[in-house]
Amino acid sequence: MNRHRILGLIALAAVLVGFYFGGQAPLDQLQGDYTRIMYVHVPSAWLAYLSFLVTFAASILWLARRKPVYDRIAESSVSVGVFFTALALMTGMIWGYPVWGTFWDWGDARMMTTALMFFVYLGYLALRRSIPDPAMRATRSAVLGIVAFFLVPLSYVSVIIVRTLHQGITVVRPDSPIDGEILLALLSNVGAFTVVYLAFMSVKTAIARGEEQLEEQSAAADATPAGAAITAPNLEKVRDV
Amino acid sequence: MSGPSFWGQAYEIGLKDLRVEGRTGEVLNITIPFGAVALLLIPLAIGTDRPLIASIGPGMFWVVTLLFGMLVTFRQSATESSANREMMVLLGVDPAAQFAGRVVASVLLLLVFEGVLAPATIILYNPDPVEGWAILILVLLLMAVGLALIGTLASGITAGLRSRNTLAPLLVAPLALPLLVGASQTYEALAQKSSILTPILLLLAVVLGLAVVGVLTARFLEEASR
Amino acid sequence: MSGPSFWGQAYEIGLKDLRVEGRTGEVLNITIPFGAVALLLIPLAIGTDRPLIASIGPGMFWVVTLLFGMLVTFRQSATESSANREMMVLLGVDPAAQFAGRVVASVLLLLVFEGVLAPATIILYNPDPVEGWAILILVLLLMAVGLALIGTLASGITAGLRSRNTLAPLLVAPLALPLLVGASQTYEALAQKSSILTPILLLLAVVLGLAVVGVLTARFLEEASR
Amino acid sequence: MQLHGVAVRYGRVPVLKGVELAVPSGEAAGIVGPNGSGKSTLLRVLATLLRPTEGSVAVFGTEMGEATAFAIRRRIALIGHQPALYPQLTLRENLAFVARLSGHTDERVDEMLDVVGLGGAKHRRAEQSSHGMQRRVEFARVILTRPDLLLLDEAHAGLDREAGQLVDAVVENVRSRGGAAVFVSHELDRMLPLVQSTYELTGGIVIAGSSS
Amino acid sequence: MQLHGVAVRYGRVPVLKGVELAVPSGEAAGIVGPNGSGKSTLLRVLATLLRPTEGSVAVFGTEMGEATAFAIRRRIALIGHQPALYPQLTLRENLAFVARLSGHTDERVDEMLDVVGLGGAKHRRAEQSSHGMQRRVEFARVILTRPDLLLLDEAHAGLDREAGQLVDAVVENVRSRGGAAVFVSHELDRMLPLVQSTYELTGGIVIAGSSS
Ligand code: HEM
Ligand SMILES: Nc1ncnc2c1ncn2[C@@H]1O[C@H](COP(=O)(O)OP(=O)(O)OP(=O)(O)O)[C@@H](O)[C@H]1O
Ligand SMILES: Nc1ncnc2c1ncn2[C@@H]1O[C@H](COP(=O)(O)OP(=O)(O)OP(=O)(O)O)[C@@H](O)[C@H]1O
Ligand SMILES: [Mg+2]
Ligand SMILES: [Mg+2]
Repeated sequence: MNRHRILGLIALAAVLVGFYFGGQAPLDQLQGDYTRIMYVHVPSAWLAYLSFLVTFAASILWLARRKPVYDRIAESSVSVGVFFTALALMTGMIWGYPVWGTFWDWGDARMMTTALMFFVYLGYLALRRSIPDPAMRATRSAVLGIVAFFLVPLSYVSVIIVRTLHQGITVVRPDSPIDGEILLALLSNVGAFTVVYLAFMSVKTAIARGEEQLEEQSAAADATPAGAAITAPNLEKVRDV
Repeated sequence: MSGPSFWGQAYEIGLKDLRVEGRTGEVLNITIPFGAVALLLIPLAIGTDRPLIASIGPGMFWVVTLLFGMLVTFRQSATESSANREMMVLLGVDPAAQFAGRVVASVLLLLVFEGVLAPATIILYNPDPVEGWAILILVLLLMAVGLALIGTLASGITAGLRSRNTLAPLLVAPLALPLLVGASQTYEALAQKSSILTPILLLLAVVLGLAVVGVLTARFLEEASR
Repeated sequence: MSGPSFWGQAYEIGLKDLRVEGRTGEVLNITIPFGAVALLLIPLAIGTDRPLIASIGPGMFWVVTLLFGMLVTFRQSATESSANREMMVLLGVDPAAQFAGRVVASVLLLLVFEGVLAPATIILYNPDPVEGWAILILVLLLMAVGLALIGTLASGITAGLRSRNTLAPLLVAPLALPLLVGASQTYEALAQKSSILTPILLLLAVVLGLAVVGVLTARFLEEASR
Repeated sequence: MQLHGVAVRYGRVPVLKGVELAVPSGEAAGIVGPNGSGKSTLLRVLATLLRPTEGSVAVFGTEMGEATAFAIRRRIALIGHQPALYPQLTLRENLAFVARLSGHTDERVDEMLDVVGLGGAKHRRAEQSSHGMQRRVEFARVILTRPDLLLLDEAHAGLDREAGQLVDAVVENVRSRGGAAVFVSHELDRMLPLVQSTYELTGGIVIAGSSS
Repeated sequence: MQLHGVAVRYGRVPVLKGVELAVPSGEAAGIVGPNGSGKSTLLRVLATLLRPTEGSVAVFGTEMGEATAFAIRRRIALIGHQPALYPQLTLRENLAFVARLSGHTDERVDEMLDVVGLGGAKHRRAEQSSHGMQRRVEFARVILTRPDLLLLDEAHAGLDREAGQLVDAVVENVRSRGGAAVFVSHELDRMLPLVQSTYELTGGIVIAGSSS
């Protein structure tokens, strides 16, 4: 069994454990079963943050060291981060409908910043697609990976800057009001999602490396240089036409 | 023959940008009227409800400044052909100085842009008056600097790509979100006479952060532009 | 060797435009997300008032379609260098056929653009529902055709000028005003269940008028573009 | 093809003044002159792309005016300083576009690309092709469309030694079909063997015309 | 100036392969080869503008790497297929921009424009100047900045007969200062008298090198 499959199985197991704790945790009186969405919503938001943090760090490392592995990590982490962001957005919207009576609220800074974070990193992927040269692609997207990152802390503190519907920062607070069992359920899901992240990353980076190697090989195999395709003109033909 | 200092280089670059702008007159003669037209169109599309229009006035001003201000900051990258960029590399121009020169030129143009559109908004939308002109001017300034920084960075990231014209705005709009939030929150706070500290600090932090990132990454972007 | 007919020429031009678009993917991959971002930003700048946002939703959709739809129609003129334009003249391509081909290509792209942004607006702004989907779709179609006509005309008028990128939007916005009015009036009328005849006729008249003007003036514009 | 008393001004700056020029069918004329003397401008006048401020232009025996220009243009081809290509399209797509608009088949396109030696590189985009490759496509276009009036602005530039002979062959071909060619070049030793008459342009005035 | 085993790929397509090239100080080398063989690409590698996929480049005795490129670039000049000018600025403004960035005075600018014969036209915008006038400004830039490594891509193209001699003069000047020049051209009879060695490039490979 290869490394990816093992990691995948561990991730699956961790998610099942997380769901078990999530199912066990006590419910909020007001929201009932809807509370359980939290165990997907909050970990995926946090993992999205983590993904983009990893991209941020890997981008700096690429600029400093120029090792292709950093570029692969940066790219893969964005792909995974975009997935988690989408998950956080979707679960948030599903949660919001019964709780606030709307899928989406304007002016809610948390939703806005999260949505825009999503768009910027989609832009990151679009940028990568539009640059064919590997070194150029890596460097430019590294700069974007650094610049875009400032939306992440902004998304986190946005609830402080603009007070609206979304829950304030509750978990990470010295006087955290969270019930022990809920905290356990939350943290076990965060742990499970982290393993999922690692599993995705190992597959994504392996794919990226494989693609690079394939590129190298086919470049080596493609022995005829560009210039060889151009031949002398056929002057006789010109006179004939 | 060692050439001018960092700021000397930045000055030459900025001056050149402004001179090209002077020849084409894009910002002054064209982007400004266009921004004004957009401000005019919005109430038409929404309807004639006077208080509604007054209440969305400031917000629309920020959105229009952001969307059309972007055009102002991109204008520069359009004037640089790849041959010109390569020439600057071989002249040994410090990429950070290039960045600085461009940003300063853009800031000046954006201030003119804002200086025309702000009164236009007041006339067209007739928003509820607020106290604190000095602070509003500070916000306008921070917005101009922030937009110039983001626009110049985005131009650098997308320089020379075929999809530049549309990819760059896509990157700028979300990145400019903190500016938009900071500016509109400051205005709200002024209107409600509550504390303006948080949004102003947000604006300042964003502007400073972008400036540092821009200067530090300029070299890499230049290298990757070929 | 006399070459293809009017519609044959138009077909080749339109196909070429769509193929260039396919290579760069500007509209589909980039302008659409940008339009979505603009739709997202506006409410944030305005504030949190839910009914207010629902009430401006349709208006914002038209404004965003207009402003970013323009980018779609201009994209094409950016791909034509002056050497290319001269070559087409010497190939004896009918300027009216060129115009028609461009417009058709733009309409197709604009319909995709609207097809994505309209549902996005409904999700994001949650406007009050109205009856009459068929009519709304007709309005979207007329809007696309009208915008494509105006944008192509404006590109023609400003072709090859250095200030094209900013001058063209300036021309389009006021020309598109009747479209904007027609579209938003139709929507209002649907919402209030009053007669939609006048605004629809307005839209139809504008589109037809523009088409005739475009075809008739194409030759003069081409001649003046050199 | 005949020019009579042609003058061109850009704004207030006169570029050409009282230019007289005549090229009979089946002949090629060369234009020489220092940089900035108005050679490219003159070619654009001949191509009906620029209307002279004064004077008259007659091509294929018809005086150029509003209406006549349209009918005649198809028979004129110009190769200028800048290649007329869409950077995003491949070389083949670029030529096929021209071909369809002038009523030729795609087979002819492939044939022409082989003729100019680009058969193996035709699926590269124009932006990924070298300067000389782009210039060769221009020649493929001219061979394909078989113009009766061929205008060449420094046609040899950018072409390698072998491809340079394309110029000779193309001019030859146009002349043999009874067409005319006008040729601007600074490379006299390559141009002179191809032309029957030369005009020297200095500061917008033809100062010498000679036929050989 | 030395290249060793240089290979360049654009994406997957190899353009240069195992190129070896050495130009001693005070000499000029010529590169010839058919269209699309990679000559312009090679010049961009020499100019440090393109990093080779493989192999090493040493200019002025220093191996090119991240950090060293910066120090060396000022001493390199490249004249490529496209002129490096801002179309909206006048010819004089264009040159003055370069001059100030490299620490020269405006008097030198006027002097250089006179040298290349544009003294009377220096207040025209680049977009209103002919092809050859734009190319001349490129030469004014090179004369002004006095590079130690001069890279010329079809330098004669577009220049009239008299201005063509600028090329000879500039190459001479660089060599006399102990610099080196690399010269790409299809016009052998104008290039060969100027160079001490020639390399023939075909399909990205140097197939022949000779010194005379
Ligand atoms: C589309 C709508 C939503 C988006 C984009 C969104 C986004 C986010 C993000 C990015 C976080 C992580 C930041 C943090 O931990 O503080 C978060 C946390 C959280 N969200 Fe949401 N959310 C949405 C809707 C909701 C709804 C409807 C609820 C419940 C009523 C909710 C409850 C929470 C809670 C309780 C946290 C954890 C807060 C903490 O402890 O810090 N969210 N959300
Ligand atoms: N971005 C690119 N992607 C793929 N191939 C490219 C790219 N740019 C250039 N090429 C190929 O590289 C080869 C070398 O190009 P280069 O411009 O160096 O040729 P050259 O020798 O200067 O030719 P010319 O004499 O025509 O100027 C060409 O065959 C070209 O098709
Ligand atoms: N738009 C314009 N406005 C003003 N003057 C112009 C404009 N375009 C060209 N000129 C001037 O017209 C003159 C002739 O230009 P043209 O391009 O015809 O020269 P040319 O003989 O082809 O030169 P070259 O050998 O350099 O190609 C030049 O002196 C140029 O400065
Ligand atoms: Mg010329
Ligand atoms: Mg070349």
